[in-house]
Amino acid sequence: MLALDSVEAGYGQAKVLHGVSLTVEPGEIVVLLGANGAGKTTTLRVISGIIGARGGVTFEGRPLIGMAPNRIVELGLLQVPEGRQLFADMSVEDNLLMGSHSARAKPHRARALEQSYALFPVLKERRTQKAGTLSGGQQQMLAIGRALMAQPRLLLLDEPSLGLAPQLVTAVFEAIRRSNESGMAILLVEQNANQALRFAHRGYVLEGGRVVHRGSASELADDPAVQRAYLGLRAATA
Amino acid sequence: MAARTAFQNLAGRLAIAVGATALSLCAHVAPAAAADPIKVGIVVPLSGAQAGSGELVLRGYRLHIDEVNASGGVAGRKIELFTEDDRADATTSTSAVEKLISQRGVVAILGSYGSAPTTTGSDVSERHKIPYIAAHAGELRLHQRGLRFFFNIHPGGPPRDVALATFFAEVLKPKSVAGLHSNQAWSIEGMKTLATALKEKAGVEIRQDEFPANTPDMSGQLTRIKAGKPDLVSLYGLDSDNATFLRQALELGLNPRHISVLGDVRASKAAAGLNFDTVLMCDDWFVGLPGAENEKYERLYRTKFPKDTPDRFAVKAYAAAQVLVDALKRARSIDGQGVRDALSATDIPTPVGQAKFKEDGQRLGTFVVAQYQKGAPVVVYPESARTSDAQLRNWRGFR
Amino acid sequence: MTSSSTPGGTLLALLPWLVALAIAAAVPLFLPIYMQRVAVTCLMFVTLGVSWNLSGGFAGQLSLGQAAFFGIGAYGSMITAEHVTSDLLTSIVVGGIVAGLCTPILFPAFRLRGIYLGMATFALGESMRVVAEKVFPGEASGLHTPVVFAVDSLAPYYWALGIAAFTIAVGAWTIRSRLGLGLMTVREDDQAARSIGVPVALYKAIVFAIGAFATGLAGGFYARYLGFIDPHSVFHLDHSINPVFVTIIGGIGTELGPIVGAIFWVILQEVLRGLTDTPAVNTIIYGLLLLVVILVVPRGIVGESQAIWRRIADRRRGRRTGKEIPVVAD
Amino acid sequence: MLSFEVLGQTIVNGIAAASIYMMISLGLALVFGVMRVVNLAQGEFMMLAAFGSFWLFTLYGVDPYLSMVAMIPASLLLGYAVYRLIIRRLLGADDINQFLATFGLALMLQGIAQYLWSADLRRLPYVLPSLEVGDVTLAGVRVVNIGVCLAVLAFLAWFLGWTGIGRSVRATASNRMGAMLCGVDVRRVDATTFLLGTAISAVGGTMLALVYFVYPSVGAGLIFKGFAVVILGGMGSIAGVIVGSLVLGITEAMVNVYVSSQLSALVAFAVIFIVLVSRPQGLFGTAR
Repeated sequence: MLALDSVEAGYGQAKVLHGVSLTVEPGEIVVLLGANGAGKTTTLRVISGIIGARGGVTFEGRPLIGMAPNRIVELGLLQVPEGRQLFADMSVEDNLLMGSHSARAKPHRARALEQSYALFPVLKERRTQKAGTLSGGQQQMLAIGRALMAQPRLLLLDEPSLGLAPQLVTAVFEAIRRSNESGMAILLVEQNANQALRFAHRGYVLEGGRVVHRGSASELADDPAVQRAYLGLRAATA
Repeated sequence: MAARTAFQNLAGRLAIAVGATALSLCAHVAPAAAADPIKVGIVVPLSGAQAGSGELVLRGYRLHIDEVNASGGVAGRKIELFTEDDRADATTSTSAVEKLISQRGVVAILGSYGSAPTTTGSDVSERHKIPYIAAHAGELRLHQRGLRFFFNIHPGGPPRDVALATFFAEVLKPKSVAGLHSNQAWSIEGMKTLATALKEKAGVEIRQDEFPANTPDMSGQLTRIKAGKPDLVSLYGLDSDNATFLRQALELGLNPRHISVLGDVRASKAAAGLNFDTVLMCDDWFVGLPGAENEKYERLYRTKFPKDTPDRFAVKAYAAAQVLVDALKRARSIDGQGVRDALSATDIPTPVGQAKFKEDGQRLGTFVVAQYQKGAPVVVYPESARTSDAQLRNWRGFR
Repeated sequence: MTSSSTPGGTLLALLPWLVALAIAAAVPLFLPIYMQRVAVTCLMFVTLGVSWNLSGGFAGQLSLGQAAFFGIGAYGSMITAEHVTSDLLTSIVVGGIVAGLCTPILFPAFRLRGIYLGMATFALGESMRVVAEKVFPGEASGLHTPVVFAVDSLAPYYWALGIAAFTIAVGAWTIRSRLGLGLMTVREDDQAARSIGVPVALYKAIVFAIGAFATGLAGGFYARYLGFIDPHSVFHLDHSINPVFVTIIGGIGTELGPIVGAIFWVILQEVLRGLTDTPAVNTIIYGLLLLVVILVVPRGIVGESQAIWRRIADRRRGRRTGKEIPVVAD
Repeated sequence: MLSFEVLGQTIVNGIAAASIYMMISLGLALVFGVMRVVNLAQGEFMMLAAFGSFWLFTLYGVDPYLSMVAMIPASLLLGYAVYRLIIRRLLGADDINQFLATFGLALMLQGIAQYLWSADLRRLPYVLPSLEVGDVTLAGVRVVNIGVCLAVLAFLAWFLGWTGIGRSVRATASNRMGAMLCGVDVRRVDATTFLLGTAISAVGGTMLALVYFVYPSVGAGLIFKGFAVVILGGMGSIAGVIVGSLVLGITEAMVNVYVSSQLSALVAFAVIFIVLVSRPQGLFGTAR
């Protein structure tokens, strides 16, 4: 469905990705692990067309590099970015409606809004409130809800659990799992590797802009090197 | 073959060009022959906010000089004009005058529009001992500098202010007067003189108000004046200010018995569409002023610019050019000193009245009050120049 | 312009400047009087540009209100000349000092950056003009002092050259001092500069005061040179915009930029004056130049030449710069 | 002097001025809000439209309120050219460069206008009867101007609040990256916003021609009033523009009548300086 082949990218002279290759198949949840600065967010930005890159990025066989971000969204490839990128001074409902901006999502707008509200009832309660006044967890729900409004076929999630209380993290992951069950593929970037691996089908580990490990979720969870690097602290505290 | 011909052609032209240059160099070195043109410089604003007025001043100068040249020049010598733009700006004016004198070698400068460029321009020309004749600069301080090579066609403010005050006191007899002047020095000075004279002659105080010159909006000032319900409003401002005043006075319902302004209200392009009837105006010249000199000026102007009404900036410039040509004819030598001496002895008729300079270089002049009646100005004061009686009904506003 | 620690090295670094100064000193001997006046204008542009470049270019503090200091300097020197002493040097220096002492009016604006600082300083400059027009009403009742220079005197040129050379020297010293290094960190980021111990407010105050002093000197000289000033001419917006203009054309943040920019612009203006008698064309060219320089060669004449020179040098050394990865901002 | 009539008249004068200030500030605020570009040439769009209406009336007798509408498509053509050739390249550029490039554009347009039509001050000779409300006189054209201004505000409220593209404009202004990730073609939003600002300024140009002088640098004088309004209201805030314009217009009128006409020219500059150094986010902006 999505395939990255030796992608190189960076900002100005500073190169961040040195040849990243990965794939996401339909209906899969794939997790991208790595330390800060490993290039996870940059990878997602390349896929969404926010920054340019060299190498191959294809979505259902279609090359994405050089395509404008709005056209990529039209293909059904959506990102819930790091930091959520909500429209803080617009209402919750306007934020959700912005999610179905694309031509392919617009006809299903009313139904999608219903679904989002069903998934996150708290958003319905606060539909006229400004997005900037929501709590962190509610904002994360709104960000996911907004992305779901676009009827994505592949959802890119950047650190959805960042800064959330544990019970909210569970709620967010639950919502993601439900979306996946309805057929949506998911590429997830997480620092909370423990939880992510429990929940994903496959995973990749990025280090210094390169893929250093790959495999099924259970393989990675059992890999001693991965354990040492990403699960160690969690394992010790758990 | 064709190429060769072209080459020969080019070579021939080059030879001619070189020869001509050499000749002109010789001519330059040779002492001035009698048929050499007399060089005269003009500095006027041709860009910036005063460009429009500068353009008219330039018209006036050219109108007379072209005529003199067409009829053979001065003692067989043509007058050659060099024009520089000074943007009505004090700094630019100095380099413009400098360029005319040191680069072009002019023997006299016909001056700018406005007091600031005239001040600095005449300073430079004084240092070179070249006469500077101003056509439109009315400030008192210009003549308090002790310059010897500075002459001014403009008779200055006080004669105008006193004439106006006398007219108010003798003819209008107003009970309450509002004075509105721009923030420029000439305007502040003028209003002060007017107020003093009116106090003296009629015992009436003028309530004064100020606005920035060229303002597009006087509604604040007019609101204040309207509350005072004066029966005469006297405005001291630029042409555009006259137009703004009349228009906004009408819009805001300010309708005093009499309105008096300086210059010709119709002069500003901003005055289009206004009805001027009964508006009083004070100046030293108006269209249709009787006298042979003015008839000639107006005839010339209408021939040259058939679409336009003879202009009041142009007429002063025209008079300045007349004065210069007259001095050139009388001068013992065509150089700065010779022309200066001749200028100081000037005594000729011009469209704006007799031209005769005081010790300080300012022309002695008289002012008249005119009124728009049925779309044209008629002179209503003083008695000696009167062509019609003043109509004392209220101003009506727009057409 | 690398300076070396050895005295001989310093002298060697100074050599090109001294040669340039000698050439500049000889130039007016070959110019007609009118062109000398043009050259004086050019040197004033150099002074204003170099002093603006200190704060605007090297410290990244966009000031659009230098006309305030120019005007204050002009009035300072004229009032001194009228009431205290007509000595030229004294009155000009007083003009500079008064302008420098007025720097504190900028203090409240120091916490602003970029365009906001630009607008605040612009507002300040224009306010000064309005206030001056109120205090000293315009036109010829501006201040008038007896003219100092004879008609064909070369003195104005050398005065202007002296002020320009002084400003260039002070500027060069400033950017090589600790102050200059500190200011370059301020240009990148106020916060970061503060965190590494740069006294940001003090440094800004000093660099603005130096600029104000030099601008005030120029204003003071201008006033005495002309013998006449009014608020309209000395507080004119042009004195705020022209320094920025010549610096941008020449190359912002480079030492030679304002100098090259000033010479280029003055010569271009004279050429244009010869070609057309329609003054609006001058305005059009001014605007077009600004637009083209910023969109096409934002580093200006000097900055761009340096970049080209560096590229040529790199190629000669056989070093190959890697192709930049395209970054799409939107 | 402190009579009710004078006060009432002064406030009305202030509101009439505010209606013009709003027209230039809306363009500034929209473009800044969405693109973070300060467009100094906004005033020149107004100036060109003012000349357009002036000439249509002077040469062909076209009613200015008709030519106001005709100016919109004309200004869109110019606005699109300016957007493609200049503004788009300034996205994300240095403050100084944005400022100077648009300043250069402003000067160029002024120069062209001066070349074509000279620097003369002109006035569009068009009048409507005045209205008398008690002792307050309302100039006809100013009343209509205020009406046009309200219509523009109503249109803008509808456009931004009730249309999809309007929602995209608000979203892009609020969070550019977020809008891109929602599939918004931000370049189209940029162009739309810029053209919207241009069209509003064009309408404002005709309003200007009806009450002010028409001359090449008329926009340059107004742009600083626009800055004062936008800074006072908070950069990029539409509500801020409305309140800011009224505050500036009425304050200027009050200072003019009750203090000094010369000092009223100071109000805008004082507002810029004082607001920037004391509350840079303005009345309606949020701290950034």
